[in-house]
Amino acid sequence: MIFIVLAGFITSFLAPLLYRLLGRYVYVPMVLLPLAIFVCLCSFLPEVLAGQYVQQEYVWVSSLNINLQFYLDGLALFFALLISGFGTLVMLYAKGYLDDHPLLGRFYLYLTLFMTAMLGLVMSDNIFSLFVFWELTSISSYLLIGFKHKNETSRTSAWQALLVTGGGGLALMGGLILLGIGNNSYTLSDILVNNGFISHNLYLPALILILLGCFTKSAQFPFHFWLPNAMEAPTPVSAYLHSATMVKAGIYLLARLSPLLGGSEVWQYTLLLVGGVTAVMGALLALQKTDVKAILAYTTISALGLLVTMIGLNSELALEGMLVFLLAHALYKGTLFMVAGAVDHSTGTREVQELYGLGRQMKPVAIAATLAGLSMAGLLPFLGFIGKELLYEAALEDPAKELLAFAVTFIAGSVFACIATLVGYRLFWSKSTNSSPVKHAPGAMLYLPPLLLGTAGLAFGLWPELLATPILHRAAQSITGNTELLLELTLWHGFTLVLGLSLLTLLVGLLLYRFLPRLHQFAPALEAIYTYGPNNLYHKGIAGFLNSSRKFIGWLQNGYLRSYVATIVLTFSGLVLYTTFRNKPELALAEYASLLKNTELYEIIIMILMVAGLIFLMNTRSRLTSIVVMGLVGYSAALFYILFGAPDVAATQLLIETLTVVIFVLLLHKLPAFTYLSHVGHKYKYIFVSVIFGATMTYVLLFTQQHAVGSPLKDYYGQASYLEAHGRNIVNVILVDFRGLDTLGEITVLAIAALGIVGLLRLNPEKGGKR
Amino acid sequence: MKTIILSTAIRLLTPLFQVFSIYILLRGHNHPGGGFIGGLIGAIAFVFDTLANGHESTEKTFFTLKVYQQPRKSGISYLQHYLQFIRMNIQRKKEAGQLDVQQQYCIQLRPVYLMALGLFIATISGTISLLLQQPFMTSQWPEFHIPVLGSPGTPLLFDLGVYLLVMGIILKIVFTLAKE
Amino acid sequence: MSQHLLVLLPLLLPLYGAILCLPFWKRSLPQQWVAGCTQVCWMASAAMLIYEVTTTGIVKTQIGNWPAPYGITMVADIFSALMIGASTIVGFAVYLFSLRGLNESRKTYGYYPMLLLLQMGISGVCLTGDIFNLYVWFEVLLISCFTLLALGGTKAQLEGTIKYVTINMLASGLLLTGIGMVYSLTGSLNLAELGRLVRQPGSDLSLVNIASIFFLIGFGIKSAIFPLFFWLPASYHTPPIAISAFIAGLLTKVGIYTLIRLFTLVFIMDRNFILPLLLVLSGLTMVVGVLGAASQTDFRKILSFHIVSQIGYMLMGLAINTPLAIAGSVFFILHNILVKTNLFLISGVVAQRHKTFALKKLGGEYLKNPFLAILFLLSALSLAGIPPFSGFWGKFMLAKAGLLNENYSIVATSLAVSLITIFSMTKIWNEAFLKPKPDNNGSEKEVVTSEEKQASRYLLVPVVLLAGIILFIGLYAEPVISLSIRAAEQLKNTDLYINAVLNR
Amino acid sequence: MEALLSIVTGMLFMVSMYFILHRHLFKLILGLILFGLATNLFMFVAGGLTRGNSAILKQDQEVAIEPYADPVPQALLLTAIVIGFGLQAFAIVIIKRVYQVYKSNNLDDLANNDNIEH
Repeated sequence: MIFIVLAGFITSFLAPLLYRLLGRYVYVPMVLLPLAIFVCLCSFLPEVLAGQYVQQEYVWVSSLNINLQFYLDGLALFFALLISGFGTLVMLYAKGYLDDHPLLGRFYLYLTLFMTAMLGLVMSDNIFSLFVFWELTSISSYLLIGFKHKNETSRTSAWQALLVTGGGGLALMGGLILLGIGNNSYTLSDILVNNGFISHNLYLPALILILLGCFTKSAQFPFHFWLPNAMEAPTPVSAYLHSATMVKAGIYLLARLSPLLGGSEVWQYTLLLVGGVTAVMGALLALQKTDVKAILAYTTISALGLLVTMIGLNSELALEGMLVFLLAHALYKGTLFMVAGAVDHSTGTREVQELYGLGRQMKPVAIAATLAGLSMAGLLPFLGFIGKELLYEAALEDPAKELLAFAVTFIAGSVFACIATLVGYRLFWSKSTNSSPVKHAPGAMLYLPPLLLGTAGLAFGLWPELLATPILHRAAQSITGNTELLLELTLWHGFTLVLGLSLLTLLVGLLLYRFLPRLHQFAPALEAIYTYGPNNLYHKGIAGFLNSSRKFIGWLQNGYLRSYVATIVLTFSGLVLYTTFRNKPELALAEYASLLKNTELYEIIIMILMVAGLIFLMNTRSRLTSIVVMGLVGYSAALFYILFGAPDVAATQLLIETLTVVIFVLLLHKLPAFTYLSHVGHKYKYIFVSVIFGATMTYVLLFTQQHAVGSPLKDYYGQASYLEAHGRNIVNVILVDFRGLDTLGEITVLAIAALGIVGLLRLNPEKGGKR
Repeated sequence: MKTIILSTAIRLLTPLFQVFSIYILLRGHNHPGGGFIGGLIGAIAFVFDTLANGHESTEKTFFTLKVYQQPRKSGISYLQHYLQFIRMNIQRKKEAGQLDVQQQYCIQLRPVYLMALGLFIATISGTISLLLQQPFMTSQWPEFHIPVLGSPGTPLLFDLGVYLLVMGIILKIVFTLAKE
Repeated sequence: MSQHLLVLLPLLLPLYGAILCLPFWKRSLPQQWVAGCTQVCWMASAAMLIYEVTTTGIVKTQIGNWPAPYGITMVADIFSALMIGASTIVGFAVYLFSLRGLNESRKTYGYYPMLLLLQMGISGVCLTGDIFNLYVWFEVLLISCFTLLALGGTKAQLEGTIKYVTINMLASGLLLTGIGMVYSLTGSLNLAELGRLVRQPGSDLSLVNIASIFFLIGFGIKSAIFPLFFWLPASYHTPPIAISAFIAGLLTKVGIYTLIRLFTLVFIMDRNFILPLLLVLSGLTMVVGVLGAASQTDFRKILSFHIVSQIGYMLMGLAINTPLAIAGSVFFILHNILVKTNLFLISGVVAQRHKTFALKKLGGEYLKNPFLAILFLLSALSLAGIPPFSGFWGKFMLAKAGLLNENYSIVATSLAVSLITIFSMTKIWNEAFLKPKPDNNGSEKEVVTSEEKQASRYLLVPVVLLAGIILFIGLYAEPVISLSIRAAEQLKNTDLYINAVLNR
Repeated sequence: MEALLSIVTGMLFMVSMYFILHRHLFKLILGLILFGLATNLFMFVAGGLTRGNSAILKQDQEVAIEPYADPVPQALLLTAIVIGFGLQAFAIVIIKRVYQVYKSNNLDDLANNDNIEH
């Protein structure tokens, strides 16, 4: 299976190259790839249909236990076949749709990348290889949605999709890690065996995070808003990503994990509620839209909601129904999207108000649309019918949640019927005096794929036992774990309550269709509500976030050096004082009580000199005097060093101080006249900061002195200085021998400083201002 | 500051300071002093000279070597030519007028070269021991003794490097600043 | 090769390179050659060191052959060897970039020797086993940074440098006082000896705890953690790319390296105080950094603020302080060094064509230069931690360690921050690449000469090199991750280090 | 004695910080230099004070005999002073260049880098 994934990745990255080589005919290899994958996957069919599964493992990042583990059971194979089969048709369709687009090569890159990621996702047996593919789908769909990159709305929509699904992805990551921790394994097939996770204390956070991931991906309320916006993408993308594959990734994961996570109240009610709300809301919003793609997008949301509701019901029947409906939906929605694209391509518009009676001009497309519409409406010989029947059955099975599930299914179903009539009938067959003008008839590449899909919907409906039943049976089995379960798909159940409900749904749908124009008129009045919708909240949220962060950063990083320094110093002092308070080291103040006990007079004089110098420095306004006084303070420090047995340090200090003064003097006459600047307004604040800092340092210094220990280094150097290092001046021996490396570093610092100074003085911005 | 007496006095004192700075360098291992202080003292002498006389004058006096050159006459072997070349440069004050000097150019001892040399000496003094399969900067003390120095071990070499480098750096900084 | 030489080569090679550059002062061509050879040798030496460290364990040499607590020890474990390895790669890439990406005058005024000495400083910091020596190497690092930042002396550069210099001198002062404290309280400067002393039963640690704050703040400033990071966004976007890319890629990470080293080896006694403190700081650093990035509209400023944000992640690993967490930090540091440098280089390539870093004025690169677009996307996604690129692994390890250690809030923060990282990375992508180039009313048409075109093609070489490595450690993460895990185990098992250095 | 010296060191820190926080460029550099001085003093005082006896062996000694000043802080201090000098010299030149370019003494005029452009 890794070869499927690898082949996908390699081919996708070859796409731009192939485009350069083959020009428009790049589609040939790109169509052949999914076809080959499809065939290859079919070769697994016998095994899987026999109730076995295929498992493969390749070492990847073994130290984190993230390996490329693949697992092909019924569910995975079902999805994989769906993805690759659809992929073949979409690749073909894309050729027809984007025929002479200059970036066709890149388009195929993204699309194939996406398909491969999706395949990897459903086949993964390791939750993190699954996650890797999951994120890859987000990224590639981002690139696909933003494919018309010169368009601003296209860019923002893509961005929105990425942020929403990416955010969900991060939540999912957290959830999966918790899942891994709770189950002590990353291998899905191992984890799923563990039944006790529901009572684990990590269950709830893991569940919430994983649900967040799935809901964002599958466009559940309140994260649904990115999907209609994503209709900015070229239609092949919408047909592929937003009807059949990417949005189903969330559904897939929910289904996959339902044996492990399902069963708890939280799971059931969250899914029912979120799914229900999404289904109803999507259906209602679909009624108000006039753009064909938008209508289809909202019905997709609704259908996704329905699927989630079914998973929430968590009964075997519901899960079976979910799978059947998923297949049916994929078939008809894919068709309809492609149809919409073909119509758009030929007429240049997607507004339903402007489109009438296209049937004669584009017959194949019309036939496909009708087939799909009939399936969507849930009419008798189609797979859509079977799907809806099963949904009703499942909804009515559980008395506790009967009403909710039923209502959701009913509302969504009727709207689907209505929309189906609109798209499958009115656009093509309605008798109108002025049928919309068609610029050019769609080519074979534009109508063959939808036609094929539409027919498939019919074929699966007519002979469900032929293909759909066995694979769906195994798929359902992988979710429920019940091997005895026998999924029976039959077209005709006899005259039951469910059939009646089906008919009722249809009726209501037609009624809705009748009043659709009024609903459309009514739509602008509802605009006000959208102000509070999630989409607007998203945009306002982003804007507000940017605004407030700009303000916050503008305040924090305000450009004033002194406020930076003050913040740092206060942090430092605060932390030091807090640590002192926390550790309470002993400070024997008594020892210091007689401050002057063993102080010599000359020492006091030097200290007074220093302090006086400092005070003088604070007050003087002359530059020259301040330099000289500063030099004096430095000299006094040097005197201290002499007094306390450090002649080398003292000499160095003296010389350095002299040099500093010299450098100052050399520069001084180049500086502009000294202007006096006071601390404006904040003087006392800064005095406060300085005093705190000085006090902290004094405090620390007092502590340190009291707790000083004798150093073994001193003794060692005292012993070894002459005998081993042949020098009597221990300080010098340390500098050139014991710790010579320090000195090497030190002179390097000096050398760099000199080079820097030269560069700074010689290289003027007039000469070298170029960046 | 540019009084003649001061500038002349400083000019005369500068070489003295250099000798003193080398003395400080050499005694550093056993008494207060060392490469760093020595280098600083030596540099400060030049710095004062710069302050008093200007950097051009300092550079010209102390860091420039005038070299006279003459093309090789035919019939003279290379050895003879170079001997003549050296003699010519040593006795240049006396003979400059008499020799038919073809070219005269200046070798400037730029402070950057001093820096590079100093850094190089310091580093190489450490590297010697690496080549002897010992840790970096392991001191090597040769057996022989030099009258003033005692045994000239690698730490002294290191100190010399520091001395040169410090001198080079200070001169570089001060000359650049003075040029501004 | 003897251990003594092996450990010191990464330090000595750049030093000799710089010394060789000096005689060719003001002549950039020979300097270029010398620097190039040095970079290659430096890489080779780092590779040898990594090999040696991974096969035989911790290697060390006692400078001057003085026994351990008395002389200076240079010691390399896996972490430091990996750091040097990453620096050498980045150094080589930046060197390649500088050949065409830096103007001649800057090259003549000592760009190459300064860069080499900066690299020497990095090696020194990573290798040294002595706390004062650490300070010295840090100063080497800093002063070379100062000079490089200011090299060229444009207005913005000077302003940035002033802030950088002031705050970092403050940091150095605090470090120095901290070292003074540590010496007088313990009587030792050797890191391993310090680690041994503080672990001895009965030693009074209250003051060492206070000293640890000095180091936390000092190195915290250098690694730009939350309330101390101001100098970074103020200065990193000012110098030319060949300078800022290197500094941005490495400097703060070296700071974090030191924090990790010190706070695993020496200052770990007061776990109940230091670790929560670090945790809070790391969270705040992440958040504030990413907010800054989100609010900026300049290519390099966004990247600069992201450095701050990612420092938070690295600190997070230290704060969680389990082997996995530290391994996460190690991996994150390595990955970030490469990615951040590459992003800066890419910004340089883009700016070289458009003569600006302002996102408002950029655009159209997606069509004009698809190859560069791919390289950027790869690095940006890697930075944002999208799998399977390298950033993901670091994020994953940290998140897992945090969740295992029940630090839920920091993990939540880190994931949220990661979303905003995606946000601002895609902002750059949207603005500089996807968006059509806004025409400046046709007034100033940019004339791209063929020479410039060729130069910008050449500039892609280092970008491709780095992107290739990033891709490699993303897709084939196992070797680096297992090395990080081993490095973390070495860091956590301090006895290994102490015994190796003290020869016990 | 030690206590007094500690207080003086603290005052040095205080004054230097006050100068660093000043918005005058010249004061900033004074502050940085004083700060360096203060850290050096801190280091010296923290390392312990020994009156008079420097760490130099007399001609007849082979090993040092107590009491003598601890040579280690002195050596560190020497290194630190020199490094500090390098940094300060660079800082002084930077300040000079800033004067030249900005024609201003006021640090508050140097707040352009951090502006957020819209």
